[in-house]
Amino acid sequence: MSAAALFGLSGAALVGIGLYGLVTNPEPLRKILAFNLLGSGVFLVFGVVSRRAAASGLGGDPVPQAMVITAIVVAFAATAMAIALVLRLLQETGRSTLDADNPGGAGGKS
Amino acid sequence: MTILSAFDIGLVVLILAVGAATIAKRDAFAAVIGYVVYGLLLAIAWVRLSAVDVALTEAAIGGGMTGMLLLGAVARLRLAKGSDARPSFPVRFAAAALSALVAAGLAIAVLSPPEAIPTLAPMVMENLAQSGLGNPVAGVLFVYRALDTLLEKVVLILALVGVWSLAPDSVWGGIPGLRVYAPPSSTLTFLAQLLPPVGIVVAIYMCWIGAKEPGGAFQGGTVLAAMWLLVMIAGLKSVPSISQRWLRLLVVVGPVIFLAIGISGMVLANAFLAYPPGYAKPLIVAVEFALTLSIGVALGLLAAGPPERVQPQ
Amino acid sequence: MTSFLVAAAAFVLTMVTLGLFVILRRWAEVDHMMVAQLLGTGGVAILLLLAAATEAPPIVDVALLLALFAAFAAVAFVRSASSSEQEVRETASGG
Amino acid sequence: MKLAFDILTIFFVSAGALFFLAGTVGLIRFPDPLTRLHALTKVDNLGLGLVVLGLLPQATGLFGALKLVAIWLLVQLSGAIVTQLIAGTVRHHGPHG
Repeated sequence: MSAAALFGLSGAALVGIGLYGLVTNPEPLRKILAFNLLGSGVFLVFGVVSRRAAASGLGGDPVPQAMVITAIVVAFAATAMAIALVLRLLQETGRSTLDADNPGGAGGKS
Repeated sequence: MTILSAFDIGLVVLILAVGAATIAKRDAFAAVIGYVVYGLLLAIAWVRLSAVDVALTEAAIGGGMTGMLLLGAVARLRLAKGSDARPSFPVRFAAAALSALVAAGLAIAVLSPPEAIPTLAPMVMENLAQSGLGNPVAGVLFVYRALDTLLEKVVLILALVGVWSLAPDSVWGGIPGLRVYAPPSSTLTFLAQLLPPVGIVVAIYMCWIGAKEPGGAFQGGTVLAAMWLLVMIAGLKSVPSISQRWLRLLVVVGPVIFLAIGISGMVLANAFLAYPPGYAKPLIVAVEFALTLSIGVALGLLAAGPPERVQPQ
Repeated sequence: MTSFLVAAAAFVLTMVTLGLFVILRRWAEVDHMMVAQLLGTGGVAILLLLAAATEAPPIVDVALLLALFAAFAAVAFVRSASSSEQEVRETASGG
Repeated sequence: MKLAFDILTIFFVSAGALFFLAGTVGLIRFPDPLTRLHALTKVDNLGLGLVVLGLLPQATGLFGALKLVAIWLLVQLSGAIVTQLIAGTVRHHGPHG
């Protein structure tokens, strides 16, 4: 198995791990963390696409690489936004969960 | 080559273990520390995939900046009582099955490459000579797909506006609630005096070298952002209020110059975001320097969070 | 020479793996913060060895950024540990 | 000449690897956070220094060699300060905090 395929498989596994964490973890912060993990797995798969298409004198296709760089920066911006939302939720309700059975959360700590 | 494969296998196992630990840890602080380790290790993986530009970005953003952002949130969310209730076993089992299925599907896709591997690399290399750049990734970012890069800067600004608009009305235009280091610490002050000069040199170096070797505006900008945050956390410089004119000017200066050159390309080179022949490299380097500043300020402000108070403390 | 340098990189990676395993299994937060140090030295050594082994000098720049951001991450860890205590006090007095 | 350089590299890189081993043993065996921090920081920094020393003969040109030394200096200085910071947290929280 080539090195590229190895990293591609680990990317696939990371997507799986991230998805599991995203679904099962109740806390929003941990969901954000899991989502970042999932995203980096997808990036790794992209890296393999780039590595496979190595052209003359290049280690890989630069187009997917440039896309991954863009994606990493955008993922950071999205993470910052998501965290600001969670902190605002905390400020408004005193809670940091998205429980449906306790809606509104009219003030105070739960 | 077998030792190198052994190295790769070891690296992959380590990355997967740390990634799984990030999900499995009960304590949020430990989980985020795991994520920082994961980001730094991933940089090594990108090096092994011959994607040094990506490795630089991952080390800077995945390891450093995201960690700073998440740890700031962990410190605040500690006092909030989260629900300890994990989903019931059937739910977790279904989630695990679903995740395994998705991972397996991706793995099959990875292991069965198409007959003819689609690649744009020859086209990039063909056009790279015209731009005068030596780094193909920079060529893609600023020549081949310049529109993507421009729009990404717009996304950064939109995200910043989004974060700011989550502030309550009473503190709009105020000072971001960046957590500063609580007790005054001479050790941290020393670090915040020592590291930024080094960081600024590294940022300029990254930006300059980006034209011919791996590096560029993203990596340089992230280093600048980190150094700025370090100085603010140590309390050497106060966090500026977001209504400051110079701050907003710095955030937009990069995209504006990029856009101006893009529009002038319509006149001088017959296409939006095209460069006049012979001037491509100096123009791209100018855009990169302006973008480095803007990215640095925008990332720093994103990590600092929404405004929380009007008066300086 | 190449295989010696790669072997050295693999050895340091093994040491970093052992170190991470030990650190992340402990309970104390202080131990957790040491991972930044571990990667700041071990990760940099691995990257420098790989740069020399694969004769790809740009990898040295990755080592440079890794060193810089390992220090930055350590500051983030320490700040988080320090500010959470103060935070609890503030909310307690604020109601 | 090439051979002499290669022998230097093998010697110093091996010595550096040995120090990484020693640092890890210290991390596993030492009883409390402060001593573990001590083992990790000092020994690993020395290991990195030896690895850099060993790689100098393989460096491409003077600039490449200077960059290696600069990275080691950066790790050395920031590592020393960061260790102080972490150790300060130990004192603040107590050894188990």
